[in-house]
Amino acid sequence: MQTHGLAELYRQMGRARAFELAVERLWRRGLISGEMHLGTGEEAVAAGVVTQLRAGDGLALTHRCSPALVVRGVPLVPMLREMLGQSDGLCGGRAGHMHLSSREHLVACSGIVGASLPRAAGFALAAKRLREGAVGVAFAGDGAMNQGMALETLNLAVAWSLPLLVVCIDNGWAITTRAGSVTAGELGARAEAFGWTVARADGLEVEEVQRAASELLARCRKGKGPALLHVTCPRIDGHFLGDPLLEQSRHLTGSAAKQTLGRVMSAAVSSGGGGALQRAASMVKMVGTMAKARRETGRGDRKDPLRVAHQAVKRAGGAVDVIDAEVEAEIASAVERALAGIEVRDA
Amino acid sequence: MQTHGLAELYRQMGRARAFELAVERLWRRGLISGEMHLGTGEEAVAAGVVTQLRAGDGLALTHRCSPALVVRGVPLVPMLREMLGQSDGLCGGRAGHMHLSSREHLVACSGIVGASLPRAAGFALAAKRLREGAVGVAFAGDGAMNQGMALETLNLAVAWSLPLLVVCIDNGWAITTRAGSVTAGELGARAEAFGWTVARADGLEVEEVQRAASELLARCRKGKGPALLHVTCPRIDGHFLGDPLLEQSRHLTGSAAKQTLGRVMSAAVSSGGGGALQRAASMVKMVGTMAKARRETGRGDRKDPLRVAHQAVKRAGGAVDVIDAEVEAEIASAVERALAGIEVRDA
Amino acid sequence: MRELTFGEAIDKAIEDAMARDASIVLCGEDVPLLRPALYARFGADRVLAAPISEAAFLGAAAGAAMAGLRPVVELYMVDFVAVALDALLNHAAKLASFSDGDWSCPLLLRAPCGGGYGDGGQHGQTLWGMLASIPGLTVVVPSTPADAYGLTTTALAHDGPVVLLEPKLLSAEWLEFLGRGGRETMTFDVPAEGARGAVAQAGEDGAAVPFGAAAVRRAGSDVTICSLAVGVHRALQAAERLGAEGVSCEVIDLRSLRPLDVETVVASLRKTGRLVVVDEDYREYGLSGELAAVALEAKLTPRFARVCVEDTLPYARERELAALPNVARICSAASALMA
Amino acid sequence: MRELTFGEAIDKAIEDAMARDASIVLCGEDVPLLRPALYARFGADRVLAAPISEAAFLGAAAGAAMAGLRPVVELYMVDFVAVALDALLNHAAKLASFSDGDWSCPLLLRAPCGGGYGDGGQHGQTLWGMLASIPGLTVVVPSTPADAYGLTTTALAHDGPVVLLEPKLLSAEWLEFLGRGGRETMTFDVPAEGARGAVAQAGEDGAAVPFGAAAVRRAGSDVTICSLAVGVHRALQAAERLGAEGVSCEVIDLRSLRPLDVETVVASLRKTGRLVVVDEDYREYGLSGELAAVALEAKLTPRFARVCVEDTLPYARERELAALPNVARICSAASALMA
Ligand SMILES: Cc1ncc(C[n+]2csc(CCOP(=O)(O)OP(=O)(O)O)c2C)c(N)n1
Ligand SMILES: Cc1ncc(C[n+]2csc(CCOP(=O)(O)OP(=O)(O)O)c2C)c(N)n1
Ligand SMILES: [Mg+2]
Ligand SMILES: [Mg+2]
Repeated sequence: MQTHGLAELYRQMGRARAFELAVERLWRRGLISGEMHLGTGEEAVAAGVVTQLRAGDGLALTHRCSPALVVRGVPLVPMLREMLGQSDGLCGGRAGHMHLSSREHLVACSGIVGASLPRAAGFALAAKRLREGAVGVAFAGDGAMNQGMALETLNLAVAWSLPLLVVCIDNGWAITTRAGSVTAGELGARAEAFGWTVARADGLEVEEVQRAASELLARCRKGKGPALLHVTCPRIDGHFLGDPLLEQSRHLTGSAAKQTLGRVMSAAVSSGGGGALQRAASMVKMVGTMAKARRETGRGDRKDPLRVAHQAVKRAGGAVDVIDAEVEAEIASAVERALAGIEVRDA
Repeated sequence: MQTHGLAELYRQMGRARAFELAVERLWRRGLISGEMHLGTGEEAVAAGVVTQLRAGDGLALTHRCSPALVVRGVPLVPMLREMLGQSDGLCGGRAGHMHLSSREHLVACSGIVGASLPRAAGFALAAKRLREGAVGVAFAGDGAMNQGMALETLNLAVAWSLPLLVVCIDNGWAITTRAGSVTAGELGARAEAFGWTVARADGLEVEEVQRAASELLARCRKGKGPALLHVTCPRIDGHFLGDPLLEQSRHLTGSAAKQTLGRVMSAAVSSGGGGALQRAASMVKMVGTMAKARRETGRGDRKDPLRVAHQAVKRAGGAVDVIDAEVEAEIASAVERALAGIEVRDA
Repeated sequence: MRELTFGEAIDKAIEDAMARDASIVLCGEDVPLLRPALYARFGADRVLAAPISEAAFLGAAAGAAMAGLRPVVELYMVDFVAVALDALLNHAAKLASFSDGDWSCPLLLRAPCGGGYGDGGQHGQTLWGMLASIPGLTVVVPSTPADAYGLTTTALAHDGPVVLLEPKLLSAEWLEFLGRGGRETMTFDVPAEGARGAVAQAGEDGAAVPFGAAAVRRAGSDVTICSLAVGVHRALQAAERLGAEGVSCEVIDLRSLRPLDVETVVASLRKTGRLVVVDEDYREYGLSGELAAVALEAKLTPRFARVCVEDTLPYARERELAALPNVARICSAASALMA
Repeated sequence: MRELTFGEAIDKAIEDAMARDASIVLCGEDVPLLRPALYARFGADRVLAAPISEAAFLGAAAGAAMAGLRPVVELYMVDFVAVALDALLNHAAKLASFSDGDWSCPLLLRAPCGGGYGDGGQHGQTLWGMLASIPGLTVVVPSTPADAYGLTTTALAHDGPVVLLEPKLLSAEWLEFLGRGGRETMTFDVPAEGARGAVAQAGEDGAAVPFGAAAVRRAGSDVTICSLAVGVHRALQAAERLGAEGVSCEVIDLRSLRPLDVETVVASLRKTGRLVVVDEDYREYGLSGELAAVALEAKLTPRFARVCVEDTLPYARERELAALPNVARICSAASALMA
């Protein structure tokens, strides 16, 4: 598999980001319903891994799926029309953004945390029998690695020697829970204990991710069994759009934060319940979580992978501005086409 | 916790064995229905671990549960009457041998493989809040360690810092499947990757098991988090009574084995299907599994833990014969009382 | 009496019970920040953040319930019970039977359920029929804050495992969290009486609602509409509309699926001879069938129609709303029975 | 035509299909020695031994079915589906809907079910009502070797997920394995026609049995008895006995729960006006209710009774046999309807 040049990786990252921002706008306008988990912050993972896939490889995604779909080349207009609930959407308007799938691309998302692992194991099993050299790839969050079927798959994939790559996207969070607080051991070490080949990469560095993915995929394709790529990255837009944790931690003096705080304080001083120390510990932990959320990398921050890639391309003399403009035009045009014929209620 | 002298451990092992043999006789007479998973071969594990438990400790068992129940002091007559389906049995005749439980002893069995781990984690959680210094203990087979809820518990118990001891009884088998053939990595290493304290013991050496259990339990009681005791032992009577694998591998020329072989051979030569090599590989594997079953430790063999303990007690000058006689009398009397009033159909 | 939202009512019932009974602990994903008041008041020993390991923590809760605690377990959505069903089906629900009544498993499972906010087919199920088919389990679904408080209170004093489902459309907190996300641009068809209302204080009359007791929400003589959760409010609206057309509907809020209040249903059917089941669960092998059986077993032969969810819920808003039991479908079903 | 046991019929249907269709693979715990003929013929690439990780291997099978294989998954017993339900409920069954019909999941889940051999309440369930409540899933339960072969054959050519349950009491192999264990001292009440019978050869007439087609096993005019699996044979015995008392019973073997053959049931009820449902599954929220609803929806008002399992199955043999639908219970239910 050829590796892709930095400029191309940056373009894919830009496409993924621009797509998410477009989705956000549509969501805010009320044109997309339900939970919306943006993949902002994961662009280097999506670009670094998905550019290394071939036709015939299967890809199992999660609730946070669009960056990988965009990079995989799933057509943008049908994807957007699906999210807009149109019957000519990618899935006829029946699936929505959490259950997007494209048979043609052998890619499917699921809103069930952990389900991407067994699903991709199945893709890998089919690849082994039907498409030699092809693989199954699962994207999974750090939180997902505690789900029974995910852990079982760590065993199954070795028992069946499956060409399976699991990409654990470790953003440090599962909704409002810090990964570390409910996750024992180190995720890579877990997989190693089952006999997996494990590589770790920094999700700010798309070339590093690509390199690692490319090496692991080559192993998988050669029939050397399953591999885990553990990548850390920021969660730029909270768990989902409108995430109250993010909102409140950013606006500690806003009315929502004050209301929550009021409720908490009044409960904390109610008679009956834990001792003073326990109550104080709770408060400290809650405030700590909010502080962590507040300090999380934001869009365009120094640790935004898109910015990191942007600067790297620039340093290398790449035509960043041209790429940006092309990407912007592509997404804008996709959105425009996707909205065609839709009565925009907020216009 | 005081450790128990070898003679007492041997007595408990003898009770467990004698109980199983009594159960077998009742089962063969058709007085007990369903699957009957004897714990013969596990006596050193049961005695070594369960003698170290205190009142208030909770014990979650599996389908292969009687040795631990006998050592735990669950009264034998109600237990037998339960297996005999009597309404004055331990559970009113509603549970049977796979679902035995005694609230008083805080012990319960389950026929769902892997379920003992979360259950014991719950016992541990309750102990932590209600009975400081008490623990939850799960017995689990090697096969059970691949079940999702069991693997999840490896994580949960660390996250919640539970006083949980899991005793993995590794008899090398899950029904007809060799543990190694579908189990990735080493079970202790798995648990270590989650941060567990792990000890290993030889299930032929009851004192070694007891020592290890005692140390791990002490850690758990002190609030140092969960621990795994990995013990190997033989599976003396196959998966369950009447196990066809055992029967056929012991009577390779018997009619059942011949019939199976006939079916297999005729399938193996049918046109359509795998290549000659694959077919040969299947045959080799099947025969290998049967050979392994045939070579498994039998009752009274050199590697029967009861015999090992018997000889150790003898070497130490213990009154083996007295113990044996007492045990036999105890079980015989229990069986007699359990059968009282039951119309014995085969008499 | 005080005015509470649906979600507040459940929270409050749990909080009141936790204050009374130190054996109650709460666990689930994110509970420290989902239930911050409980976390602040009772601390991390009694409000336990769980990893995304539903099978383990539900199973552990069942074990803890055997050993003296009264765990409340939160699932993020009832849809996810599919990864943890064993703990309910084969363990919690069977313990009393397996121990011949000697041992019980006082476990409360709380989970949001239902659709109507466009979250797609893996996140809008109710599955209450599936759960109610399990002997040994109690399954209740309130439709008002008062019942939410009352049924939760009863559950927390009950000796066996209880599943209490929280319709997201009635629960302002969940709807905001999962559906609105701070947007002014989204509208939901939220039944106001279900979302907010008067709730008795602990100890007051009505503070506990018994299991197995349906509530007649509207008396009528032509058609009995049986429902629960959001469906009750849709049925009441439909009954209003049908009333204007001269069709008198009795609306029964079942509240509790297992045990089921057969008497109330039968008494109503005796009067009306017509039954419309409004059920946000799947149509086949569920509540609507059970009520048909209840009628026939009582030797009643009502005219019968069911307004249920017939397939995987579609994502597109309009199609989801059409797939859910709605006023128009209820009205036409009831009218057809009058023809 | 040849004589096969029930279990052999399923095995043979799978073997015949595997020989025809290289995309069929089989996986499950112990399958190499449980299905030695398949293992010997098709090798370890197509007959995969699985760890005790039902959620993962059922989920993987669903994934493999999306990617071009046709997996057959064996569960040791349907009771254990509770640890793996998500793969069916939220994935296999929803794929066609989520993809607007573009993608299907041709997966066959085979699992033994039912009691009658004294194995206790975690090992004697049928759970077919629960499974049949899931839109997108096909659920079939044969009662004869011919249907076992025929339904398996249809399942292996079907484009969606199918659950095929194998009543242990009819399956000599399972009964020997789990119940008898080589003992002469155990007796089981095995319906002979269910356990062994003539089976069409592949390609012959009747070699495939369509989904959604019930079979009228006995014609009658007074009472319709609907059942499936072991219950069909109990019903036939009861019908014989009732016939001697002058009550003419029509016995319908549903064979397929989802899709359900409403026409055949309704046609019979039109004739008899009486319905007894004989269901080895739990009584509430299941098949018996569904059939009541089917009757009422067809504007029929039969006299109705259900003979089902009412609680966790007890272990003690006699009590288990009393808890299962048996001839005496069927007779008295049917007689009561005649009164
Ligand atoms: C089985 C299951 N349990 C719980 C949820 C609710 N849920 C949705 S996303 C999420 C957090 C997932 O965390 P992680 O896997 O780290 O992914 P991230 O959101 O951080 O990308 C949870 C708990 C779910 N969808 N499925
Ligand atoms: C969830 C579940 N899956 C499958 C089974 C069937 N089964 C019963 S015992 C057993 C093997 C268990 O092996 P192991 O855990 O090693 O225990 P052992 O029998 O060797 O003591 C299996 C697969 C079950 N009871 N529960
Ligand atoms: Mg995460
Ligand atoms: Mg074993």
